[in-house]
Amino acid sequence: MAVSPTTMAAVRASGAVPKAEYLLNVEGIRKEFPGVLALDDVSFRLKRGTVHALMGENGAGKSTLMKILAGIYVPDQGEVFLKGLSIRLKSPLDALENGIAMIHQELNLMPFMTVAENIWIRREPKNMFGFVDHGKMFEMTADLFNRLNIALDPEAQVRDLSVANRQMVEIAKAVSYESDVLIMDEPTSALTEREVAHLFEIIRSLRSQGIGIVYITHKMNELFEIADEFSVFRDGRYIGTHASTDVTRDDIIKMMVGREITQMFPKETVPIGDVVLSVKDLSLKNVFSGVSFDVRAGEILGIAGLVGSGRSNVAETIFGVTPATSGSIAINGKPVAIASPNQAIQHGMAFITEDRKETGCLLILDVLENMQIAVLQDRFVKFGFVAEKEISAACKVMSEKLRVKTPNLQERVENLSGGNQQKVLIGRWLLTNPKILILDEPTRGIDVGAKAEIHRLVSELAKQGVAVIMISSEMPEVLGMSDRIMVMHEGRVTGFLDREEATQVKVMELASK
Amino acid sequence: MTSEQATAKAPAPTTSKRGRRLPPEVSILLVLIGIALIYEILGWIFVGQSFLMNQQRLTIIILQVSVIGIIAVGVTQVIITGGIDLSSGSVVGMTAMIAASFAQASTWARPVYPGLTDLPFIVPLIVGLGIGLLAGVVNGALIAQTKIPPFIATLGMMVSARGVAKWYTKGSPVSGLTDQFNFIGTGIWPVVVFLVVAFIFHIALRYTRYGKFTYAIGANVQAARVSGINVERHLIKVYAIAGVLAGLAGIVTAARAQTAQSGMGVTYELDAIAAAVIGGTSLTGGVGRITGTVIGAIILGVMISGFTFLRVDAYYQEIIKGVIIVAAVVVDVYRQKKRKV
Amino acid sequence: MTSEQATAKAPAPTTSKRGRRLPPEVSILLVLIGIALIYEILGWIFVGQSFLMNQQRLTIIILQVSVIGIIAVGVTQVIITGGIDLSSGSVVGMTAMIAASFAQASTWARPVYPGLTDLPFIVPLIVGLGIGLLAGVVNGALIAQTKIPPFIATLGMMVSARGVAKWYTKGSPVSGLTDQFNFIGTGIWPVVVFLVVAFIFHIALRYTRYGKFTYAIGANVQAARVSGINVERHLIKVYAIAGVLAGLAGIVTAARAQTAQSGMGVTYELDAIAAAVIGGTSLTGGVGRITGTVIGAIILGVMISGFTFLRVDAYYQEIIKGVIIVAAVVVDVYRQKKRKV
Amino acid sequence: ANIGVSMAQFDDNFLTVLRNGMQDYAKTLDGVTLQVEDAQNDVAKQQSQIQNFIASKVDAIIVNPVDTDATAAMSKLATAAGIPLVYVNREPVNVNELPAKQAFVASNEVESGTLETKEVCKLLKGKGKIVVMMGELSNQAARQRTKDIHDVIATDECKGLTIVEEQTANWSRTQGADLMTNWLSAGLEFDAVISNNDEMAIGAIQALKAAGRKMDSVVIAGVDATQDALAAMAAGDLDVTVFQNAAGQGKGSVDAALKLAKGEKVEAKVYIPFELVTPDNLSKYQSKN
Ligand SMILES: Nc1ncnc2c1ncn2[C@@H]1O[C@H](COP(=O)(O)OP(=O)(O)OP(=O)(O)O)[C@@H](O)[C@H]1O
Ligand SMILES: Nc1ncnc2c1ncn2[C@@H]1O[C@H](COP(=O)(O)OP(=O)(O)OP(=O)(O)O)[C@@H](O)[C@H]1O
Ligand SMILES: [Mg+2]
Ligand SMILES: [Mg+2]
Repeated sequence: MAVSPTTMAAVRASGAVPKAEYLLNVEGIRKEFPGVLALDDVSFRLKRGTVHALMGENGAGKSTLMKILAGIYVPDQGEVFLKGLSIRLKSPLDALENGIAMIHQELNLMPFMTVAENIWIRREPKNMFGFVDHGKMFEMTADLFNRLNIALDPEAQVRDLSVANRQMVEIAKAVSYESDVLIMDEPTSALTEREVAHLFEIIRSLRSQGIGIVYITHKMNELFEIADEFSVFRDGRYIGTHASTDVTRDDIIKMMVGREITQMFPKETVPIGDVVLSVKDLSLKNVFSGVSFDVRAGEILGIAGLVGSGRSNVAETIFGVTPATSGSIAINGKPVAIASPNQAIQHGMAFITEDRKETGCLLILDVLENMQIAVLQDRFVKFGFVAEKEISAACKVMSEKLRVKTPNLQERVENLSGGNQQKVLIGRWLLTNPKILILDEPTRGIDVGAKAEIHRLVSELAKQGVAVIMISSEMPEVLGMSDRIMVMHEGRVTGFLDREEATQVKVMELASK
Repeated sequence: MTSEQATAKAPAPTTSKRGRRLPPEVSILLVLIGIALIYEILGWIFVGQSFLMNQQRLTIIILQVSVIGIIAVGVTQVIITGGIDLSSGSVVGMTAMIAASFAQASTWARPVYPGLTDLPFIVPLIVGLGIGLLAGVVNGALIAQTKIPPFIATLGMMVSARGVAKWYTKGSPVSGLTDQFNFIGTGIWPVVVFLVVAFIFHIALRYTRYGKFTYAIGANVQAARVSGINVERHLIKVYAIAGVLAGLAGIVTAARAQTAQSGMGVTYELDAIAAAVIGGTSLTGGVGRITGTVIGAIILGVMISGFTFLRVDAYYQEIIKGVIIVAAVVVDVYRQKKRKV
Repeated sequence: MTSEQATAKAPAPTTSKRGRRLPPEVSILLVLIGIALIYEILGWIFVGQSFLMNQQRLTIIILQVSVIGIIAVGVTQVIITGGIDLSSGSVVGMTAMIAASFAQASTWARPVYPGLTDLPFIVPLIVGLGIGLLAGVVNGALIAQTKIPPFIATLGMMVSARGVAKWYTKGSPVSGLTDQFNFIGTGIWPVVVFLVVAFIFHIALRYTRYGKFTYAIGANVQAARVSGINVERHLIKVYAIAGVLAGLAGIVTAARAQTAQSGMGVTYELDAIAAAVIGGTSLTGGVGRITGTVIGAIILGVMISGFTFLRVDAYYQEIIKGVIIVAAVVVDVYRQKKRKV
Repeated sequence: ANIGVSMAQFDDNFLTVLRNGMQDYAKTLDGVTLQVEDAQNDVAKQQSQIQNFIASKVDAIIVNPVDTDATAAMSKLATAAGIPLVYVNREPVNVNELPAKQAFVASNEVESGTLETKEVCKLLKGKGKIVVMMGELSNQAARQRTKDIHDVIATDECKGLTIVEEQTANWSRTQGADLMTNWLSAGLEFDAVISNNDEMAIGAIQALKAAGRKMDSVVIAGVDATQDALAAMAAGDLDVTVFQNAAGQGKGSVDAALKLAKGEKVEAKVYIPFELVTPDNLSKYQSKN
């Protein structure tokens, strides 16, 4: 017999929480989407006061399971037990009232509302007349931020925040529910090391209060640092659960992908050619200024920095998304004016943006349409007609090369898992055979196997003489892949490091200078 | 690993340096003042009269858009949720007809319900608001439950409600209304009703949960849903309110004309939407304020009065009206953009 | 290195058993067939006649919506980009008036341009398409360059173009058109024009770069821009096409009526949008097909003919029309959803 | 003098002739300017226009009422402002209790449909099936003319007429043609088409011709005597229409307004009769309207 969510919520509110071995467990869950069996007879158990990591390749079904727990999807089969009692969660409200809060993989904020309004939506404090008490709400937010050591203005509008700061708002919001179970679906994919460390402080303190935390990540080091236990999923199936102290990194990878991956960052040393892209004194008013650097053929220039240091803005400006207010760009020695992405593409550039939902995916269109859209600018088109056969074949090859997990090329991209969406975008730009490739957080949300594959591809392109700019907040990635690292801080370049001299400490020094 | 960095003091909030934004109405208020001043100057040049220093004109400016304004208050809320309401003009016609049929005086030769004449004002009022509510709930329920686009649901209602208005008396007007009923349409009462309605919903949008939910749904319906908001129920509420306000507008229209006609309110929905959008409400949802809508409605009123004042040829009035609607929004968009960068 | 592992088998595609999805038009085609069959059955019961087995009726069904259909082909493309075009009905009126004024016969007593009578058909054709193009380009340029919402830009054009139509001859109709001009409006020529236009843009949307870009912009305009699409230029193209088609529709309307009147095309924009949306085009952009729109237009035509066929009282027709528009979309949304899950 | 004019509708062929008649006449007068507004068939808009005229202190107001039931409120507004008011073309509901300084120049709408239907009755020799095309259902003239048809066939001479179908084509020629085609496809049989206006009648003619029906086998009747209608009558297609002296009404209303503005007395009611137009007296009307 399943307990109704309202009954459970009432029990929870009364404080009479039933004792049970597991805070939360699910048994035999099955969830099918049209064409995809996302979860097949999956079980999962979460103990009180632990951090339980969920691991698995892109599309393994992690987010789907968590969305079931958050009341967004209803499973086709199987049961959810909350504190030992079987329960049917029919809406997000059911989950929240029963003490399950979730930080979603994709940001879910209201851009035109303030930080405080976003956090307390539906739970706004009221004054004696029944009106929303904004003063109290800002106070509550300030308190919450104090407690979590987050420095954000509660009255700021969310649309003015960087992606990282938005992520921090999401985290604060989830914590504010004071739930028993806190699900975090790749919370660190948009964060740099400093915020990650900060987040871990928060997690530890929550854990010590007896809260159970489900933590999804593709970053191996995070697993060892924060998780007590971990479970591995593969292709919608449950593989196993272990204590994180028991295993090595390679063991986990083997469990995840069903094979061994030996080298994580296969950067090959290749001969470096002439300067391809030269940026001089580039500035964008009020955002960054005086940015100068060269990138050579075959070179990978990493750009490191803290969140909000202006790395993404530099990339957007070079690509013509937000044209520079001053400074110059030269390609192969010739000065060029780039006022739009269209022109940038004509100069052989490609740009994989950091926010795949906002500026990347055509969510409601299919994989094929997403992949082909950039290359149609100059290839695969005759007399205005698209060469369907050729382009499909090219996209098919590319998607196989990138191991995109999709039933077919006609699948809508919004139905793909986050990591697979990222792969589709990478495919979109690789098809254009760029001379200059700009990557902004290219492996965000990508699983280890695919990450290695993308790194191999980038390295391969460099070998063919492509000039690569790679912005990354993942220190091992920058250090492992770059020939040279440019470090930025608050809109200025604070220094360059060669591959040999670069270490984490040196980068961090420059990044906070 | 990296946790030793966690002690690094949190960076100062980056936003403060930008300061608070000016409320967006300021920009549109400037547009209004600009238009009024242009008329004032042209008035002295071409007509030798003041446009603004004329009590009668200031009244009629608002009076003639008060019905549009009442609707626009509801439509603004619908648009903030990311929806649209095309039915309001027709609902005005439908409620005007039905409400008026319960407001006929016994002195009138052909009452619709001969047995029901000289009823107190409360009867047609309740009937009118009820009819509006019904239309709004149907709109909202269709949109929330069947997930059809608001454009279609309210387009259907637009067509059907107009049909009901014509069918109700087979097209005949409903006249001979009681003085009690007509009272609400006399003098500046329509203006009072408009401003009271605007004030109530200004407060509701800014200071109540109802308002927060409305903005949240429009800004990001997915986020609203995962935050536990019952989106369906809330949408029904918002459309119901828009319906009730359209019903109220119908009553005021009939009272003003002292008759109800099945063609009443045709294309009012477009004027109401224009008022909202000129006032800064975004058709993509999540953004908008009642104060802006009130100013938007007044801009429309100033425009109409100004045409007559300057004796603009009627043939040119429409052409210019279209240009002004576009120009007002262009100026507003441009000003907002400039302030942002 | 990891690449040697790339052979690891891809996840078992559980999809193959379902195969490719049915194109979405199938669902709306079923709605059309459903409505037609209902009429057929009701016909036998109440009128004792077949609804469908009647050559004349099958013609008029499409004929009466061919003008709406021509507009709807353009409107569909606009909606796919995530925009809307409210001006098409007024552009029909404006082009009808202006084109017709270049198509008057010398036998007519009061031509608009006494010096310009009995011109070959090509002259009014080019004039009409040119006027439509102009209106479309203005719409597109406003939307692309000033970033005002399409709803407002085209609402302004709707008001202004109607004003131009009335102003052009001070409201008088333009009659006495040449036989050459009227020819395009006789017999099933309007149907032919409609279907040819539909075919051309069906191909353009599905198989050309123009089409791919149109969908991409509607799906995510920012991503489209970053992918190198010149969004501004493309939007102008799309609105220009919609304008030209509205111009063409104006010519056909005038030729059909053998006269042009300033009120021509009023509310056609709503019927065109309804046809597009009933046919599966999504008002949020990125989704839609011309085949669907054609079916949507035919549904409207079937509905009108069916009313007359079943002798539905004029007063009920509108009420029912609203219900059918909504019902058609509800059924379609429901069927699509069911197929998906 | 400065006269404000509020017309019910600009895109109506008949009212356009009336409006142009008014304006042409005003041009011949010294110092008379007309400010003509389009009420777009909206009672409230018309009322606002009157109020705007009052605010602009015009010398007189001419109203072509959208809804003749709404004139009481308008009369009150004008009286309060002390500005003369003239109703034109449509008879106001308060015609018998018009205040001082108000008048009306109108035709009796009852006549148009009656003249039209009686002539059809005569042509059919009092026996036959008719179809009726109605104007916009919310429009008063449409309702009145349709009612006239019913009234006439209720009389003894025309008892033999039966209405087999009655639908709206919204005053429009194309909708008239579509409606006729739909009727024909349903196999409807009839001897006459009585239309609320000429436009729909012409549409019906076009559809009938396209279907190959002989035009002398069916009687077609409209109202308005527009240029197109007279041309259709000359071609032998249209059998009956009704002329209303639009220009005359326009001129009369301007005269009345000017006199009232000067403080002179005018007759409170001026009726300008409808006139039946048939092929016999066609030539008399071809230069008018
Ligand atoms: N709404 C949906 N409709 C159809 N298929 C879906 C839907 N949501 C998820 N899927 C599919 O279900 C599978 C599991 O997706 P899920 O998002 O749970 O993966 P994940 O493990 O979270 O991956 P990632 O690490 O990339 O986030 C994928 O194959 C995905 O394509
Ligand atoms: N649209 C915007 N409006 C206002 N401020 C913005 C906007 N976009 C970026 N910023 C600000 O510009 C600064 C630089 O942001 P940018 O995204 O380039 O940094 P980044 O180093 O790439 O960091 P991240 O990891 O967050 O992407 C940040 O302070 C950010 O808040
Ligand atoms: Mg996921
Ligand atoms: Mg960045």
